[in-house]
Amino acid sequence: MGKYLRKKIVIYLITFILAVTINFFIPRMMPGDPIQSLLSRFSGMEGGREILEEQLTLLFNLDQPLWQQYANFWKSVFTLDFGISIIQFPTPVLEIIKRAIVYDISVLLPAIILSWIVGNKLGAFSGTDKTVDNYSMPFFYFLASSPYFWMAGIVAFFFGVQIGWFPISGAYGSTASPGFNLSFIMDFLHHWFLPFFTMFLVQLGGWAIGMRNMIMYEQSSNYSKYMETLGSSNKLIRKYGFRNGVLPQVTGLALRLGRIVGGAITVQVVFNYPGLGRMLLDAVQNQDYFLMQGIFLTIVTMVLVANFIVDIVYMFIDPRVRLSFTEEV
Amino acid sequence: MAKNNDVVMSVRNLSKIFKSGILNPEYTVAAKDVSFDIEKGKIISLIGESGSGKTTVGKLILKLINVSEGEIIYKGKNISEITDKAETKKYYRRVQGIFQDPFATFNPLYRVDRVFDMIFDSFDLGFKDKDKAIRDALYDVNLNPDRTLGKFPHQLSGGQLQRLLIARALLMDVDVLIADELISMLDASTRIGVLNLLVESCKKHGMAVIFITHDLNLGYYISDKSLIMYKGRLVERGDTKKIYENATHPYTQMLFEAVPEIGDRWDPEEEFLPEQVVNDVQKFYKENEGKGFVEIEEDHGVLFSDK
Amino acid sequence: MRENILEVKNLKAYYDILKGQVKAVDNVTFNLKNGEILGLAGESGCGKSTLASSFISRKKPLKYISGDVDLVGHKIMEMDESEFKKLRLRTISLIPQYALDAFSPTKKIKTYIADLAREQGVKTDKAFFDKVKERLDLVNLDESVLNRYSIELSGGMKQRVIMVISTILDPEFLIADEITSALDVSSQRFVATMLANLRDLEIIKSAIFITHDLSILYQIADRIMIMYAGNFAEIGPTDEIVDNPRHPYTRSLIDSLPKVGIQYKDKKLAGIDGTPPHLLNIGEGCRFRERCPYAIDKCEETPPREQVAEDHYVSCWRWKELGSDLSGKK
Amino acid sequence: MFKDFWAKHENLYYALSNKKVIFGLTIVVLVFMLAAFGPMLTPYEYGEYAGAGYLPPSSDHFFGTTIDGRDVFTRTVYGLRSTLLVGAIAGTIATLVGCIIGFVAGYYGGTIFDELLMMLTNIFVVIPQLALLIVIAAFLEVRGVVIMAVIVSLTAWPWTARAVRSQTLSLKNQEYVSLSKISALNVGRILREDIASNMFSYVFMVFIQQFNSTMLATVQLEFLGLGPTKGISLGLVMQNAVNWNGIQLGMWWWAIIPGLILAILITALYFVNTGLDAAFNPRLREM
Amino acid sequence: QDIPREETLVVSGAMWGPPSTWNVLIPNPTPGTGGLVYETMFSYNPIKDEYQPWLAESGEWVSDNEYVLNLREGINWHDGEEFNAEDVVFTYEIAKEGNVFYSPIWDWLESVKAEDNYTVRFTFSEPHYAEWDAELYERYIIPEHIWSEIPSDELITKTMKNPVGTGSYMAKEAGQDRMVWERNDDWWGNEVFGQPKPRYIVDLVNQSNNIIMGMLMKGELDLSNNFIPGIQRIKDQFGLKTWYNEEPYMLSFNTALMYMNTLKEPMDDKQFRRAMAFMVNQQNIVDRVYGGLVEAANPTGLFGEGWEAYLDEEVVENYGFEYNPTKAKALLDDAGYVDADGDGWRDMPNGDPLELKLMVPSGWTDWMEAIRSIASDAEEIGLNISPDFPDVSLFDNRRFTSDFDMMIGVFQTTLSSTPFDYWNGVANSNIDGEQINSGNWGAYDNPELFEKIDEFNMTRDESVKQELASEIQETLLKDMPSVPLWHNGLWAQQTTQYWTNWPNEDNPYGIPVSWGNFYQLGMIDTLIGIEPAK
Ligand SMILES: Nc1ncnc2c1ncn2[C@@H]1O[C@H](COP(=O)(O)OP(=O)(O)OP(=O)(O)O)[C@@H](O)[C@H]1O
Ligand SMILES: Nc1ncnc2c1ncn2[C@@H]1O[C@H](COP(=O)(O)OP(=O)(O)OP(=O)(O)O)[C@@H](O)[C@H]1O
Ligand SMILES: [Mg+2]
Ligand SMILES: [Mg+2]
Repeated sequence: MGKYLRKKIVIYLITFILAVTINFFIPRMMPGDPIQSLLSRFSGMEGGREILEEQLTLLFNLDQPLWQQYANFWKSVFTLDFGISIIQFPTPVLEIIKRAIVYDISVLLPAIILSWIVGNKLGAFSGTDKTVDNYSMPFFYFLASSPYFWMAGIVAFFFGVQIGWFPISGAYGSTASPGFNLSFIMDFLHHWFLPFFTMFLVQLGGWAIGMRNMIMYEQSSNYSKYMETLGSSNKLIRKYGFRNGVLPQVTGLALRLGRIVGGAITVQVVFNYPGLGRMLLDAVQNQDYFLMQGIFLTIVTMVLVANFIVDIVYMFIDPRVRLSFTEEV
Repeated sequence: MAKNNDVVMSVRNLSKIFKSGILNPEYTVAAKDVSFDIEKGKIISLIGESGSGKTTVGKLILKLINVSEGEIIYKGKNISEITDKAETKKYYRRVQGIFQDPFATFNPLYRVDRVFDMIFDSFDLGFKDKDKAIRDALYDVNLNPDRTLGKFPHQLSGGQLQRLLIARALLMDVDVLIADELISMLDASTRIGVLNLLVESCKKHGMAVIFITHDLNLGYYISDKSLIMYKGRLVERGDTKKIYENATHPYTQMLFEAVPEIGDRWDPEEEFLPEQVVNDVQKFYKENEGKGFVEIEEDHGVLFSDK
Repeated sequence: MRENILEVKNLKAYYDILKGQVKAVDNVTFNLKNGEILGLAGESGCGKSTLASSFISRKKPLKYISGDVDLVGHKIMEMDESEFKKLRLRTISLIPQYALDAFSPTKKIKTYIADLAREQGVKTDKAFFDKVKERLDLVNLDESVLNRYSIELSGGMKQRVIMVISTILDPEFLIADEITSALDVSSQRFVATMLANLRDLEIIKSAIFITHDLSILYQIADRIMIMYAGNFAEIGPTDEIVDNPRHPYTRSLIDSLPKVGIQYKDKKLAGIDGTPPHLLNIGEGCRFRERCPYAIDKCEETPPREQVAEDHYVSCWRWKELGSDLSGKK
Repeated sequence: MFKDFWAKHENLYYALSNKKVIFGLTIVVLVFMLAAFGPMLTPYEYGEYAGAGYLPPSSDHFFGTTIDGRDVFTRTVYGLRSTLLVGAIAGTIATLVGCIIGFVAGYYGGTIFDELLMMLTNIFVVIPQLALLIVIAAFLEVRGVVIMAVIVSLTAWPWTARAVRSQTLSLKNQEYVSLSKISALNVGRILREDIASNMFSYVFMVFIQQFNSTMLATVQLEFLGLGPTKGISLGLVMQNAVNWNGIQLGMWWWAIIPGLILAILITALYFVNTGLDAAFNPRLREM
Repeated sequence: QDIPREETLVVSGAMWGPPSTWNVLIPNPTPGTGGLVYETMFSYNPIKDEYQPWLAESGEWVSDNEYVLNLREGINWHDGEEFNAEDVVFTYEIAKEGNVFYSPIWDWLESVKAEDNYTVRFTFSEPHYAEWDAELYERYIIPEHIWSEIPSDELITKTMKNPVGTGSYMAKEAGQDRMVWERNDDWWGNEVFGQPKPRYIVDLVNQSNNIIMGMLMKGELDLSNNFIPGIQRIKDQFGLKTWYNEEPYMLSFNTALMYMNTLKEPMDDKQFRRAMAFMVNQQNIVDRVYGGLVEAANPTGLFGEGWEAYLDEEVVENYGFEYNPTKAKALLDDAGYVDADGDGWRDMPNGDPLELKLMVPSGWTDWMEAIRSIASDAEEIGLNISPDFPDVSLFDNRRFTSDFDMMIGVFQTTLSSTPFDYWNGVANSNIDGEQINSGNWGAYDNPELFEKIDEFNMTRDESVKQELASEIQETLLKDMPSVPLWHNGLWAQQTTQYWTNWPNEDNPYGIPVSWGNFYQLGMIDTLIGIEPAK
């Protein structure tokens, strides 16, 4: 058990180090001189240029040897000092991230968890009933085959424009003011629904397919056969199959988190939902390196933390991992 | 230990430890301090329960895994030192194996002829006519070449495949043949045929065979010498008859008690618990502390204590 | 009390596969007496497990073709699944060939047992678990295994736990399919003796013990049935079969078994030439004829099942002629 | 001879007699034909103004026209070509890299080498793919089809590596590998004949999956404006449709069809894969 | 608590990211900060080409180099402090140290003095009249009592949340995707101009025009200042309002120009450059790419009342251009750009192959379409020009370092009161450094012209100005350093569920555009002029 955790932690640490390193090289590997091009955004603003230049040199320490720069960069990572955003000058990157991350979490977390739960249930159902399977599988495949943004477009058009049940833009109504009151929460949920629903739908397909395969496998396993032989009901056998089939799905969850977060970016773009994904794209389009670095690092950290949590959960629900961890991560 | 000129291979204090993981390695002692000689033309059965390290010893001899400690001397040379291609080839020219599962020993994508093609590709076997040589060898193992050659593995039965492998070993005319659970996949009705064949050809060619099995009866039936393994240790070694008549190690004794035999019913009154052997062995070791491996009579050694 | 727990008449069960029919159980007739352990032997692939599963579940591709099976008065081939379900574990139970793999890896043994019993309408109260513990004790297992997961158990332990589970409701009829094959000799002996004990203690009424190892059957079976390539070959009291086999196959089989104390050097055993036929789309006739030293033209026709002596039946055209020839060789 | 062929390629036989495979393959072939021959069916260039804007599908414009009068069919088929191309290249690279790494790690299973490779793989598995791709894509001055494919495959291979590794591990311990070893076959031949060829069907399935996921990843990047800077692609067609209000203006033919084709293609490939899985995996093989 | 929708104006199109700073000393604070909170001395109505005194009551040149400003009395800052001349002086003094973006004014400004509480005297070392004209409605006056507290090195890094100004609105709330303004009911202008109608203004961050379109269709937005392709198709169906009822629907905002890099062959040849002007089918771009939402550019690039006052039709008549492939061909033939090797493409006069790239940033879809159209126009006359879509950063890099053949740009060509701004952009003399960031991307070098443009800046004599203007236009048309292509629109589309009486062609009392600097260019007037729909 300890070994399992240790191995995981090492992986996460190295991943994190790698991510930070990638981050370090982001502006340093840019074609042309990114710093000059940043500065040129402030043309006509002499003072701004100077101050910005100061900021940049501080962060990049371009006069120092590379390893020194790298060390300094690490320092800034630990002090969470990602510098100042260019597009939202002069807001510190950290501040921007703090503001945006709420929206990512509020959409991603429910979408991931619910799609996982519902997808697994549906998949299990489909895997144990051939007729249902024949009709539902193509549908799940289709969901899983849809690019997030395409699904977002369709969902927006259909539910937002044609039927008009949901607003298609933003995080809350234009006249709502944030606060802990029922009307705001309702309004927030109203806006939250379509981005959530899109992510939910696409992921649902994947989980359902996975679970369906898993449960079919479990149902053909010997213990299922044995239980049947001893007269257990299909319900119990399915329950057992589900319990075991869901384990690989938990690992799958951990492994796919990274992709889901990526999918969130395009969905946020389509629904104009103000999360990190949206910000990242803005940062990329506007060459805002500091913001880019900060967001990339945040996303990586989020994924790592989430993975770690899933791993720990996994350890608790699978006696095999808890007891004998020999191979594989 | 027999010291005579007929020794073709010597296994000396052989140990194998498996290690898994680099961050926090786990060690499995698969074989520990195993020594025995292989004499020309003799059949040695290597008997033990599952996981006792039998296959490991076989694989070590076949150089499929590396030795952790100890040595295997073949023709005066430690086989661990055989590293370059040509020498390895030379070694395999004389030392061969047949594996447990005949179906798994054939690559399903190729015709069964491949096992012959491979040895003819690799070695100079000294035959003028390859095809004839193969056909002769097949006749020797009671196979009709026309009904076996050119087939895919799944078109033949386990017995047939096993015979093909024996034919392969015969063609090569090896010194030492490792036969790992050769008959475990075969049925009662076919296995004895294969066994007989193996013994005959081994006698005829002067080939030494290590016959790995967990079936006491079969081991006894075919071998001149026996090695009993228990948890990676060689606990009893020697002439098969002597071991049978004078089983000393508690594990060996237990084996003889537990083996089912027609014409000899188990005593229903006797309480038989498999867990007991662990304690028995421990007790045995404790009682005989410090003795180690002792030759209790000529050509019959027993492990009295594991330290 | 009825004499026969199980009566099987002319049972045919085939596998329907893409390429045709695998006639894995073809025309098998026998009965199982109350209180008896019937050994079922035959080589791998001869249809032993198929015969067993035809009593238990006929799932695709296995297909019931014809024949009667009477299990304590139930015509089980005609029963529908929901009715049959009620018999399971109480009347008929199985220790499967795959016993070591019959656990759900994520359930504690305790939960597993409780879930399975509850499905049969049993209250899993303290009394129930007391019984479970008693049974565990019987197979020399500590009650702590209840709180363990299957991966924490050794092969022999698993085998024993499954034995306990399968017999927990005292089934009248138990099928033990190759329960010893995967075990070390020591565990083999224990498990086999245990089965006999269960019967002696009347926890189970009678059992079919399937194996390919005649020598184990010799230890515990009251009667032995030999199958060959899906066909019934011979059935009879254990000693009869061993000492006085009437089917050429039985004979050869027994002859080819080595015994401790017999070495190649001293006495060469005779094997049986050839291999068993493929059961796919196999035709009429005695299926052993290709390998049988006594085969005659008549053997192209399927031989009838004939009585040799009390409780001893054989399926061979030439059993009468060969009778003495075959026996007493030993 | 013919029978022999099927006997040897039993898997293929099962594969081709599987309904799912047939169904999926038919669609896949149709989509590929659309990409291959579609451009011949259209008199237009993909960048050309082919007629009035806002035209719904008709015999002149099979998939209608865009807001500014370009032929959606033409754009779709050309886009499909390039998307398929990226998918094929990226899928191939990802499969190849994954296979090689998985293969090597599996073959040297248990060694430090293996551990290191697996660590690398695990690292790539947890890194959020799209975020990394966005960052990388943003760096490149020019993005052509090949470069797109390379960067997409950069994050796609680890899955394959993992799977291939465990496959190799189990194959490597097959007894026929040992037999080849003691037959003194050289490593190359063992790898080729005993391991690689037995992995073929598996790798083929992996490739299909990679093809799918790299296409999806590419289309997402294209949608974000980080696609190839030249030419046309499905992602670009859809990005245009969304950016130019295709959805709001009710021009479903513009916004929906290209995505639909892609989704259908990928769905069909899933079908093929599930069918193949059933065919290759005796346990799932349906009689 | 929710704010009442009927009293709220919901706009979009100004903000491209979450509101992050309200510091007017940097050029791009949250839109509305300037105009709604901070106010200018004058406002300017570009439609009427009229100045309106705002914080100032009046202002005039009292001599060639002195401008005296009389401020309104009785104006208070939001915090109750009195607004007076010192604040104006402070606003300029703060720039003296050269650390804010309008610091360069001190190159020609000598001093700013408060004569009394409500009078300010500006003394110029070198009066730039044209620039000053713009300065009057561009400079936001900041309160001395607040800003003087801020250390000079923090002047532009402070976000100045909750800005204190004199204006009609105050910051209420900044969200991740919006900025909410609340009306200042004590605004001094209520009596002078009338009270703005919306109690709240919600400015939404929104970059996806497709979403905007959806929101407009559903009436969720009152005013969108986004470019929304296809809006004309659904305008009537959904009752949307635009400035014009017919094409081009929108007022013009700036001029998109095709710049040619004069440092490279053959763009250094004005004959070639002129040929380029005749080659482009602007109407095609207007119709196809923009669906008629924009207008083809005037050959001089000038538009709007303020600039057109100096437009010389005669010059246009003589030297202007229009789409004419024949003419273009002739020009090229004359200059020797003919197909020498017979591959179907024209070559350089010396026989070298002629291949050019025309670049716009990747992702700017309308522009991308536009240059594809241009490329095919070029193909028609046998010229090999291929479209090139580098990413924005690369585009910028190349633009600043003159590393391109041709490109499209709009820098400094936006609607203003004086055409000097336009000319100063397209023909800025600042082309010698390593980087050019003045707008003269093609590094067009014509000192004579530069001088004329400067003169135009520094004269108050209308007839001289007119004369200079004609000469400048003539030179630009003859030399064609850049080809005016089309005028991008002042994108504005309005719904009427909540607010009506939007200004339009027939009732041009204001401009309905919420972009950063448009509040004092007619947006405040719009806020005052619209009516709740009830
Ligand atoms: N590659 C390996 N890595 C780690 N442990 C191994 C490896 N191969 C074998 N072992 C361990 O070594 C021990 C001996 O294994 P071995 O295969 O030699 O037993 P065996 O006597 O041949 O058993 P069987 O009768 O089941 O074939 C076992 O505990 C096994 O788990
Ligand atoms: N699912 C199946 N589909 C097709 N044929 C099958 C199937 N299961 C078993 N068979 C075939 O039916 C025959 C009888 O199989 P069965 O499992 O009953 O043999 P067995 O006597 O139990 O053998 P073993 O001793 O190996 O368990 C064999 O020839 C086997 O190949
Ligand atoms: Mg072994
Ligand atoms: Mg069986």
